[in-house]
Amino acid sequence: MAFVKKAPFISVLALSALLVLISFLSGPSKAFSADTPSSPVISSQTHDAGVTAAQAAYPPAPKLKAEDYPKVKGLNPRLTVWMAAQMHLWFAAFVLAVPIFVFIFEAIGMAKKDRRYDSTAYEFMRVSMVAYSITAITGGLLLLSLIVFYPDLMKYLASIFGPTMILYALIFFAETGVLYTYYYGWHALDRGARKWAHLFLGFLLNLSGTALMFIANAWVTFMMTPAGVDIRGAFDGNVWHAVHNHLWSPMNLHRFIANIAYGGSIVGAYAAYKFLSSNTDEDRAHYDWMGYAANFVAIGALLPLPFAGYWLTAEIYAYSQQMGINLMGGVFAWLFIVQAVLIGALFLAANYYLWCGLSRSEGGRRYTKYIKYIAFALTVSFLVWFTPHTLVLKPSEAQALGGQYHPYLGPLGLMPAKNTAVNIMLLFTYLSFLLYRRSNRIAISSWAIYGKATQAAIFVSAIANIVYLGVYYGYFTNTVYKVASSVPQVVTTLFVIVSCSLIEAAIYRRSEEAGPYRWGRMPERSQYALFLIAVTFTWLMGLMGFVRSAIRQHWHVYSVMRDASPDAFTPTIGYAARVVSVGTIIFMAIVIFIFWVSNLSGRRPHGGGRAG
Amino acid sequence: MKIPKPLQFIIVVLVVYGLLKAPGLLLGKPIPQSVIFMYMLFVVIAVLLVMTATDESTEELFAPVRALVEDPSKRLIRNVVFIILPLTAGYIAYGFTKTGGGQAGLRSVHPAPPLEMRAYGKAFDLSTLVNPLRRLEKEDPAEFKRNVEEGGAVYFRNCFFCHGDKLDGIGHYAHALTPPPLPFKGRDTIAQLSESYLFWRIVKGGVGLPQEAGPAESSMPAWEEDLREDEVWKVITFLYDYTGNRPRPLGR
Amino acid sequence: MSNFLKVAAFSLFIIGVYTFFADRLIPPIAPQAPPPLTEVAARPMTADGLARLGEEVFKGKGACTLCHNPVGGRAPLLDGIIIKANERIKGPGYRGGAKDAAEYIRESMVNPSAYVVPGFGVAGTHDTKSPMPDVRGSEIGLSEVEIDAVIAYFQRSAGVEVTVGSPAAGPEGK
Amino acid sequence: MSGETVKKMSKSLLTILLLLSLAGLAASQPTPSEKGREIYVSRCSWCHGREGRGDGPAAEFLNPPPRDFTLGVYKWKSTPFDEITPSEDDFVRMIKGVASHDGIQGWAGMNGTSMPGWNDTLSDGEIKALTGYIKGFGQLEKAEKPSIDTSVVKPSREGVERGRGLYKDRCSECHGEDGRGNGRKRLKDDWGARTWPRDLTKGWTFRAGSSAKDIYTRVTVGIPGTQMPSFADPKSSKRLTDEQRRDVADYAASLNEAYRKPGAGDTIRAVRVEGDLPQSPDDAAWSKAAYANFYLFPQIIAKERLYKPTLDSVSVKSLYNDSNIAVLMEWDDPTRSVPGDEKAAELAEGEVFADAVAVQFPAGKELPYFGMGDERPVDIWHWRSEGGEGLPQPIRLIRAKGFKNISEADTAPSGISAKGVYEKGRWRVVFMGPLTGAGKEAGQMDNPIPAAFAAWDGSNGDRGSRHVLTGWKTITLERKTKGGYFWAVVIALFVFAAELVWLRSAGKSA
Repeated sequence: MAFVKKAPFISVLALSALLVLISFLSGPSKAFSADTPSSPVISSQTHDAGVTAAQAAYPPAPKLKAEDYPKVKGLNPRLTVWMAAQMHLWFAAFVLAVPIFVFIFEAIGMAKKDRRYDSTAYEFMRVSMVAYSITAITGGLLLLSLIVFYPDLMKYLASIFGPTMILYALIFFAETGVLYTYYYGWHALDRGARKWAHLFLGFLLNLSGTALMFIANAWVTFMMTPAGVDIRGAFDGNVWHAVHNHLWSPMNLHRFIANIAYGGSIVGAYAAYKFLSSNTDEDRAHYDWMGYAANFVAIGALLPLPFAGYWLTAEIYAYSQQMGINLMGGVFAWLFIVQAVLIGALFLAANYYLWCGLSRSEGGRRYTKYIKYIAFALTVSFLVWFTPHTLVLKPSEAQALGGQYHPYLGPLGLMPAKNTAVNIMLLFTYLSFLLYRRSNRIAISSWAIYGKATQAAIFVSAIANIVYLGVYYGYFTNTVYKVASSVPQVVTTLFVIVSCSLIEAAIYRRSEEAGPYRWGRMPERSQYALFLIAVTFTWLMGLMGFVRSAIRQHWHVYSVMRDASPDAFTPTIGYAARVVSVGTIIFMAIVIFIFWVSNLSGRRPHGGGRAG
Repeated sequence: MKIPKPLQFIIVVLVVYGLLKAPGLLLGKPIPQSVIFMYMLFVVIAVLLVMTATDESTEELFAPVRALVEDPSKRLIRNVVFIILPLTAGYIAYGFTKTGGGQAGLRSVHPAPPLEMRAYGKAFDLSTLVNPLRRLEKEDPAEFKRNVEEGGAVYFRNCFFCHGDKLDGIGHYAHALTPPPLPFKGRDTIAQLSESYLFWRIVKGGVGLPQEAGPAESSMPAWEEDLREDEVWKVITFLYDYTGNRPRPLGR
Repeated sequence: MSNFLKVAAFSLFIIGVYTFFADRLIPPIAPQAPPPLTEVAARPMTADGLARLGEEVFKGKGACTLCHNPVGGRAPLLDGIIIKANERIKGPGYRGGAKDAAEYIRESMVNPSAYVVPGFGVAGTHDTKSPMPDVRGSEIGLSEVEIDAVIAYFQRSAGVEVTVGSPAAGPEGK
Repeated sequence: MSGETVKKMSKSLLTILLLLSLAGLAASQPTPSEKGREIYVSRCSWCHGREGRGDGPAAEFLNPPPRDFTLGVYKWKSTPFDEITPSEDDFVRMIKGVASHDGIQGWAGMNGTSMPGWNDTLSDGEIKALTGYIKGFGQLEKAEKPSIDTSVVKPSREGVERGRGLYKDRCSECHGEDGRGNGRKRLKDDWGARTWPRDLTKGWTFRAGSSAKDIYTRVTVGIPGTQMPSFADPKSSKRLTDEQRRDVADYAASLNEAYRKPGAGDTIRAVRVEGDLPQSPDDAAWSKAAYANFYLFPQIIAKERLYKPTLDSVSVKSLYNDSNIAVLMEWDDPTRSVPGDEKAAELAEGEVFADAVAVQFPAGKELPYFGMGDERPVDIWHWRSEGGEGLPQPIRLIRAKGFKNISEADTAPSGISAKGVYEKGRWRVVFMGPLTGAGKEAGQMDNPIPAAFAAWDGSNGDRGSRHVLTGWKTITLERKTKGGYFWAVVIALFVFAAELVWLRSAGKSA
């Protein structure tokens, strides 16, 4: 038990010490004084009009050779760093996300005076405490492996980001303090004004956590889209320039949203496991509700994620056409087929969970007959979505087709078809959710029937519009590749969601219960959908992390500092998938360990759990 | 009459499979096995999900399976099934080991082009490269026609052995080649491609294909060795002219 | 415990399916190997040699023709650049620091934004910022010798005397 | 004027107007010969030449050469020998292509030539117009004599027996004793081009059909412009009666070895044998393995190219044991080419080189380029016939990284050997070598083994890069049946155990 309480503190100390150490060790003036004369090409420049006084103070990025990379027997440098980074990112995502909805839950609990929220929030927090220390440990491991295997890169980055690293360490200390006060003060600060103070602590915790992520993001995005340095990598002296590079803002947003979705999925899996192993109805009800809420958060955060992704991709294109094409059209085109399969699986699982949820209320039976139609639409959309643009053919098939284009599948491989499919998937997932929300109520307004008819009309015309846009822009306008349909399609989808939700609220303003939600009355198999969501999220994060990093190709810092190590080549998708799988298994094992440890440290205080 | 759930399951899966197989069996345009495999995997999962969404239908779906092991009156069928199952599994395993797999290599036939290509001592940006003869089509139709004819001569002295007299990919040596030479005839061939894509494929040939497209097996020569740049453009012009196709405009 | 085993088996199965899909069901594409580290070109002994090297760099390593070509419209054409350069540096809109055509070309290569040919600037910057990268950057990575060579190539093509470099000084660089 | 008259007048006026407009329509329509010319120029002139002289841009690369229409001589016709003009049906058949008889897989045109079938491109009307235009080159009119009657041909076992002797007497001089086209004469057609007598065992390569009826037509009509005479010509000393011609056609049709016809498959199934592998092609052990047949295409990928091949297919068998693999290659070659041999020189096109054959394996895990590898090397087992009868025949082991980067290794340590036999127009060569492959690390020759084949006909000037070849094929080693049963039993037991566990748990819950 002592270990559990001390571990965060120890690891925080270790990490901070490491950070401070390297940021001091690699002060710009010291670290490169010996290297400067050894770059004759640059120093012999006489015609450069752009050389400023600041550049003279900062040397260019070092040009490395394969010998400059230390070797440790038995360890593959890239694999070691990759694993450490991946572990750190998974745990970091988890511990950043949990406080966000712990904060939200605590606030909702205060507003609704529902102790159920508060006790759930506390339980999440306990889980996150152990994860926090593991995050720090993996962070330390990552840093250590980087220093050991890529010392020159770290020196270069530290020469630019030194001040932010010190800031990082300071905030890290602050966050640790806030975290401890927040968690251990939970019951002490439980009533009245004290609760407000506690809530404020939660806010501070999130603020510092997010700040930490933003700082670390700057280092990562700098490596992809360097700013604040000239073409040779010489720093202009202004840290803000380097921090505020092209990808920083979209990456901050993308990671922020993704973390919430990810945290939700992990908590959902936790709740699912507890549900399966509950012995009492009360526990079962509690964990069923927790799983539902966590899944709601996860899927809710998943929906805006593609838009943040579009922004990120657009910025990558804007920075370097080459990197953008590499990402979407080149080597990694197939990776997005894998991504499509994973996201399709997420959608199916989320819908399945909602369908199973219909059995929570007696009123849900009315809607079960629609499941097959929703499933049909989802499946067709899904199949369209992952139909590859480049078909893989056996020789005999190629012979039979006699050409490179498939007359039927060819059009489905293009962007307009995929956009159409995604929007339809979103709409039907929304429909599943709508049905679930309705399952325990009967509208009694006299005009409810008209309201529902309006909703149906909006739905049908929206789908017609989306399909029409996709087909028309995709195949009947001259430019096959034009994705002109995507914006009006998304607008249509959003319109449906907003308008139908408003009408829904109006219809059910006056309603009577068709049967209460009986939390806990959920088939066991539905809980596996939550596991699938968690596993898929984890795997997907690993895969997308790989592609984000891999599009830099053979650069440490894109176009500025070249990776001259033997590992500079881009691995195949299959290899990356195997690495991600091993990582996922290790991560899952540690998470299970965390849950086990946090269970040891105290039973859940019974604060609620009654159906309400 | 209500069809029992397990039968429904089998029927739905079989019908979908039949639909996916139909283009190949009826129209001779098969959906690739790799795609069918993926499709079927998800269709089976989706059907399972629908049928297990409520307790009642789950119960009904698995009732025969459950009955098989639990109902004493079904002992005979159970024993038969329990004997047949291992034998089938064994037979499949035997089949696998007997032929040693021998799965033919998968190959993608329409790989993404590179950004840039080097040939004839120059660099070509494939995203902006246009056929220099194309503008003659409007400016000087007679000159354009002459170039097309010269392109025809280039084609019939170099390409038609494999790609065929009729530009249908069936030349008199085509039957000896795997993968088969590509056709140019038809609206779904070169009309889908820009001329810069053709330029890349002709100049760099089979060996210039990316790995996923099987450069080791393609017998397309790298024509930069034998044809001049202008001859390549002429032959491209001919390919479009003879088949009545229009090149796809450049742009993403 | 049996719950734990079931969940673990389920998770492993899901991971297995994803791995199998990514590893086996999509074609194995080996991404391109990193390009070899380029050596700094040795300075040719004669002006002709320099111009020849320049042509090679212009059409090859420098990737200049990717943009400076008649079809893309992404960059001004460079035929007759010596004459155009002499006109431009005397023009009223010129803000750069070049005194002659050779300096102008060098300036355009290493500091493209010093003067942007009207109509070819980054959109929205009113021709104050050039989309062209500094040719010494790592993506192109021209050495001093290669920059000189490109200038020599233009001068030789225009039929004027090659003024850059000091061929007599012998090979430079590593 | 009465109403009647007005009606009549307007009626006739209408008729005239109608006729006039029809005439106008007809005038704007191209005449048949113009239409024929249009089609000819766009479709045919590339090979047959603008003026029909058989000198289009492609002509110099083709064997047989494209027909010269100006002489009006056609090889494949059904009208009697003393009627120069083919029938209208003959023209349609030549242009449309013949889909009815056994031909080369996927090829709808004239077998063994580059004349495709225009069935899917030209309408019957267009073909008619085209025929008219083409006949114009040779000033041919309509054929006066009708096509010969083939309905009398009724293949029978007795006919085959009767035909055997006639064949030996009349045909074997050119077509060879066993019909493999290995004649004792050097043949030319009237345009001076070298012609090779048909290999009668390959029915699918016959230009105009391989049924007894088709052959009867050929024997009766002959092939105008070549040394294949009409055996119905009363002036000929070789004249055969109608019945005899039917018998000889029966016999010739029976020579077809359909089991050697290449299909779509590309797998050679190697059969496991206990003990030593056969060293000789005559060994009875070869009957255990089945033929895999492949088309060969001439090397037209890189210089120096071969445009006029004489070899078109190869049949392969394979056997293996614990350590070695044996590959038997059989192919028909009309000449046994021995450099320096007078007889061979007499039959050869130009200088005589040695006949040769090769099988190529990848030398690493990854598949190299099929044309002698790329940066990933290939190993080539190359056998050449020049040793002559009774002498040890030379086998070479070649390690190639592309056709420009070739090195030769010593064959002795690699343990490869080869033995070839030439008999009645057919080469049979057995290659034998270690399963691990020559110069490879152990285990690199995984199952299935990619293999590619090549052959050289020395009498056709084949040498170096001028040869015929296949792309990558695969040799699958049929596993030991013991091993197959082992896994089958293991898996079956596993499934059975799972069933028992299931049964037990069901019993508990029930």
